[in-house]
Amino acid sequence: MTTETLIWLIPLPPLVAFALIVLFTNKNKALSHSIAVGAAFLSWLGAMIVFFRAVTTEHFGEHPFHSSINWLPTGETWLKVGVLIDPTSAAVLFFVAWTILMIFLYSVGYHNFGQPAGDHDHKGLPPHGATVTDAHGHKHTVLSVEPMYSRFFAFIGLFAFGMYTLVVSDNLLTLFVGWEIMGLCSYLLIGFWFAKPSARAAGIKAFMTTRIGDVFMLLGIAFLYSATGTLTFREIFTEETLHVLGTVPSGVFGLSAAGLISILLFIGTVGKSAQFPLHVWLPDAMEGPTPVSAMIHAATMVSAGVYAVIRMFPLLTADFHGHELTTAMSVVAFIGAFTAIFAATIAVAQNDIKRVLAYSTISQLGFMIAALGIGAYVAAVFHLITHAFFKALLFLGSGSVIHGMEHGVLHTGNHSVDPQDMYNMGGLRKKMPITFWTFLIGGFALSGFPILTAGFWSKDEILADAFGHGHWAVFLTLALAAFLTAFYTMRQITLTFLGEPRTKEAEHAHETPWTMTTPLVILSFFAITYGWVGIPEHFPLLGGIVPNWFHEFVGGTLAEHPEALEFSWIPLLTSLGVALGGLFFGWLAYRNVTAVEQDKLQFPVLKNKYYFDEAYDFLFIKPAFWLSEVFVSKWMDKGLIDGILHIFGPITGGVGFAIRNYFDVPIVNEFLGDGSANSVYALGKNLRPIQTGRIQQYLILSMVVLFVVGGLVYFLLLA
Amino acid sequence: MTAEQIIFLIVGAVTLASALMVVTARDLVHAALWLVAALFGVAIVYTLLNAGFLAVVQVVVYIGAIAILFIFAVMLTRRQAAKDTGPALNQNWWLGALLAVLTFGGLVALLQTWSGFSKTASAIPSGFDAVNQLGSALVSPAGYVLPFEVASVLLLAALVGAVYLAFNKK
Amino acid sequence: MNFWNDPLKVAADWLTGVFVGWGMNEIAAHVLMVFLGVFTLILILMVIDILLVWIERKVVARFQDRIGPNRLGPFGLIQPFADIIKLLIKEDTTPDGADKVVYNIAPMLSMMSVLILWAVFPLAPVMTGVDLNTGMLFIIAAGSIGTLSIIMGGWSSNNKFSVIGAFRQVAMMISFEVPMLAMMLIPTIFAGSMGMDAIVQSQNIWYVFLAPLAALIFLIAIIAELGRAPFDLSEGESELVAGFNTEYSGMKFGMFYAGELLHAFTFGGFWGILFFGGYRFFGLEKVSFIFAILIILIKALVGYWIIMWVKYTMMRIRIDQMLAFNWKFLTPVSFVLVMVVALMNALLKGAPAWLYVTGMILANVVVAWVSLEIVRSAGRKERERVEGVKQVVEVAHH
Amino acid sequence: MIPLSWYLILAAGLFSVGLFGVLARRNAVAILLGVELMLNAVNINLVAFWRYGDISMMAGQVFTIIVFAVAAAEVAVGLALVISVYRRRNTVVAEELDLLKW
Repeated sequence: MTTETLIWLIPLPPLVAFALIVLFTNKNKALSHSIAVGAAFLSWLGAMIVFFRAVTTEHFGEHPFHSSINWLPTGETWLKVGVLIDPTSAAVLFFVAWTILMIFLYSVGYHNFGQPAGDHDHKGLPPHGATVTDAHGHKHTVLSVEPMYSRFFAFIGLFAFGMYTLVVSDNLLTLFVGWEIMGLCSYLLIGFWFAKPSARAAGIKAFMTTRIGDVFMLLGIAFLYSATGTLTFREIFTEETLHVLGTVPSGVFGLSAAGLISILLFIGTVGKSAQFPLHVWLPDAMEGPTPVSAMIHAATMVSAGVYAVIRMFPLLTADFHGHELTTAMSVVAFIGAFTAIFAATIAVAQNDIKRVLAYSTISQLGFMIAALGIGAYVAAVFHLITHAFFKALLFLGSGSVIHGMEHGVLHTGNHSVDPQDMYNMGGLRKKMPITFWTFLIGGFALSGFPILTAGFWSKDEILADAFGHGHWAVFLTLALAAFLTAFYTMRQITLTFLGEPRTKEAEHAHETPWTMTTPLVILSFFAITYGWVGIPEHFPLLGGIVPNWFHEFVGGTLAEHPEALEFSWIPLLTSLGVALGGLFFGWLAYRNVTAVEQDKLQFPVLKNKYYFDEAYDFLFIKPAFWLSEVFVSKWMDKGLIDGILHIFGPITGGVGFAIRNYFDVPIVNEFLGDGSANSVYALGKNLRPIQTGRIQQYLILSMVVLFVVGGLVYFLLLA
Repeated sequence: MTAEQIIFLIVGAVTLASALMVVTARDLVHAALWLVAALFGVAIVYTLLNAGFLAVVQVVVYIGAIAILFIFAVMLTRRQAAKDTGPALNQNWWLGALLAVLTFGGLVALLQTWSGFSKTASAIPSGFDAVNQLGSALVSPAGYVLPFEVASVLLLAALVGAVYLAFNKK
Repeated sequence: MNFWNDPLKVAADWLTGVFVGWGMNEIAAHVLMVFLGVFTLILILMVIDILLVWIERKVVARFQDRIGPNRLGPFGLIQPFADIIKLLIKEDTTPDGADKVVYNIAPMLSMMSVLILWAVFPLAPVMTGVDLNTGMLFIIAAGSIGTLSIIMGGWSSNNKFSVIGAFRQVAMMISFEVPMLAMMLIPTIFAGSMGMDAIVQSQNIWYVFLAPLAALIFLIAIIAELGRAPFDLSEGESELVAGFNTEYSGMKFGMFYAGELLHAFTFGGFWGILFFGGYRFFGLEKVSFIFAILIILIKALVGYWIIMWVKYTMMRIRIDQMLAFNWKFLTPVSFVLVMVVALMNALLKGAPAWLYVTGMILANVVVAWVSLEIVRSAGRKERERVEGVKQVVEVAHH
Repeated sequence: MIPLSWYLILAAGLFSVGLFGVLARRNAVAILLGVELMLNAVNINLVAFWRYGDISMMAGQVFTIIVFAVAAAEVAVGLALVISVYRRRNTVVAEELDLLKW
């Protein structure tokens, strides 16, 4: 099978799995998850094959795998759809495939496959646990299987389809399609436990917020199409097109067309990747099951946002020569950097283990966006991938932790204890060793622990880029953000795993099944090693031991190959300092904190995320309600329109009366109606005897008529 | 007068005669049996027309299935199992007869005026396999596969309908 | 002297020459020849038929641990002739209210429907009455004439038992014609022709090795066509005195009887032709047509023996069971089998022989196994249901 | 050699006889018998035209086959109707089945 065909096929298995599960195997849990995981595996296989074929191709950047077909006739031109795997998308495909497969596998365990059905579980609520009686007649409360198990796999299947479509698509249109499919799926999955009001709200919130972004993105796409007449990347990113786009003024804020388009598209990304100011949905998205969090926040959706910007990078950097940033780029850079620092500060004060990760995700995405904003293409991609790995790892790890805690909760039966609150944990390293070590690796990677972890290399590269091109503001902000990252990561690890159990539940937590731990291990492997493919040449000691393969490979995507940065100590020291310092202080500050009260950083402003939700509620939602309920409904509808309509009533009545008396009754009824009826009646009365009800007589009659008419026709007309 | 013509005349006479018996015989079972005879005649006519396959199919379908079906139906719809009562024809049978004669006359008269009325058959080219041709014509997309399929669907529908109709609802 | 490779033609030409020599015109001579041929064939068949009576009685006797006819002549060989004489001199009764004409035609038709089969019966490489290219359908057509004869006989003899017997028989024959025809399609698929001779010639591998299931189903179908046990409910002595031929006596009955025997023999022969290579036996048929004829006759006898074996081993089944078995099991299976075989044939066209054979056999086995599984599971369900009912009843009792 | 006209006339005769049966018989089954005769007449025509026209165009035979199918269907349904009518009205005489009159 040619590589192109293979690429076409990659997204399909999850879709098929979705259809199969929804249509047929909904009843059968085992079959459903086998289908889903199998499909994920198939896609993974295809992705791997494609990836390695890509890696082994010479000058892959110049001629990537590309195939496209005509799809929609638009006048005399065609709207093409197709698949394109260039180095970047190949790299992205790699991690997407891995994370998705891992998450699918993990979900099996997370939803307690093989456990008994819950006593009072019902659809739309998380399982409450089941009571089983063992051989000795003791009653135990154990985790119970998810009631909507199959449905979950169907959804993530669709989700995976969306992501693969987005990655392999060679044009903005199919990219957008995948994008929207994921939007839908995130809605479905965040609101997966739809009987929980909070989950419902979160789902709607996520959907709406991202939708805002998507509208702008669609505008951008439309603008791009009207400007260039195509949506295929490789046709847009030709020298002259870019040049034209870059120079033509759009007439908005003195932006160039390219600038405007890329900003519009970027707003879509802001929504999808939860950048400031549209970041609010992501923390609430934690209402969904943890694999979903991993799915949305690591592997797919948020990455999709960044991936879109990466795809549009040439457009973003149109007429960008070396130093001073274009308006678009500076906007992007600013948003990214600001989000990074801002989310990091919030993360410091969160106690929900998953929310911390959520905010850290936001801030890490900020890193990538900022990197793109300053034109550090390779660094951004690099961080995107490493982050995907270790963030997926962290989420799955946290899920594992929560799972363990739930086990404890069920054991003690004290349901008031929130199994996600870090202050209810502590000392879990003994209970759940695998989870602990993998989580530790993930955490260190996140906080950029030097040399070993992947996070260090990617983050360091971003910082180095920011420094090397002299974007001081960005550099400093990111450095501070990195420090905070390390800090809250260590805080999280300390609170969760180190020290002594703070609750009985924590004491009774224990390790999760292999389906959940295996992905952790595999992902942690990548969380460490994936950094080593991107070590800069000029790095002291290590530089050049392994060639900077990643830079070569991904850099090949761009038209002009980005030159490797010359090495400088300052960013290196900075990243070392912030990482180690953050980790150290985090440990120092929280090593013997035993209750929320002793946490010094619980500033209300941080705990309440700078009151963003409240602000949005006041600014947008309340007015919207007022508009719909009071203004439109009460004043316009009931008052104005109904008022007018009520005038018509009497008039119509009068007209109707007149018509009835002077036209209907005398003319229509008596003359037309009764008259015709009477005549028809008389006619029928006289014709009645002919209808004897005897089929043969009818036949004879018709034959006679036939002969008469036929004879007449024959003799009069023909002869 | 070739042998072929003699055979044809005999067969045609027999066919028509038994057809007449079909429509006149008082006892319906006899009528059905006469129908069998008539259909045999038609089958032989097919063979005279070098359509052996059709002849055999004629025997299989009509005599093997349809005639038997008729006999069944006759036996199942007898007032008393003995014989059919009442006249075989209805009271305006003469009209029917008149119409039939008219039809025959009309048809022949019309055919007379047609140029190709009394043309003779061209010899069959050697190596011409009618069955083969027929088969490929029936199932080739260029041929008649669609009508063929439709006919099969029709058969199925008829099957279901017949079962439903004759099903004795308690 | 090519008498040894095409005897019939030689003989025919010679005789025609003689006739023409007597001043008979060409066509007439030819027609006469044809009549003579048919006449001789029928004569031979009749003799065989008489022997079949003896064989049948002997074999039954062995099955039932008796000796069978052993008084007249060596091994009672004269017995059948005695039977015939008896039949001939018996009073030839015709019941009141019987429909004379039909009543008398029926036995002839029944005999004819068997004899006509031998028109397409390939005796040896060049000895076939007429090698129709629609031989298969011809068999079915002849069978339908047999059906006709039976219903005529049953109806005309004005006797409830006869009518019921005829109804049963006809219902059964019509039903079992379906799988029979389907199974005939399978050799047709293999040979690519409906002609008997072509089918025999194309059997370098006996088709029973390609489609054992088809052979089996065909055997069942022909037994039903013959209305022999276990499908002899049309003349179930215990229910209907003798089924459709209750009222017949004398030679008319003899005709039905002989017709049935010959029918069984003939169908045994066709079984051999369709699935066991007809007159072919390791090239022996090429040596001389005599061997060919012997081979096919032996195969026919073996088939006939198997049919008898079944008849005297099985008990009779009820009509509803019979119909259900046909319509709910045999017909679907045979249709599926036809599709599968056609598919495999298309797939394996041009594959090496061993692959072809194994593929075909596998297909057959799979079809057989799956259908049996389905039936078995259905049976299990039914049993469980019945058990359940039983238990309920018991509970009710206690 | 038989001219086409013979077949056509035979077909016409058969058709007329069938028509007579349809028009004149009292018993519904007998009417169906008449219909069968008419169908056969049509078939004769079809085959005859095939034989006497361009022999390599199988339309005639194909239509004949399809007529067979239609005839079988027609008989099956028709007889089923007759039987169910017989069940309800205990008669199959066409003249007595005149519920549909004024």
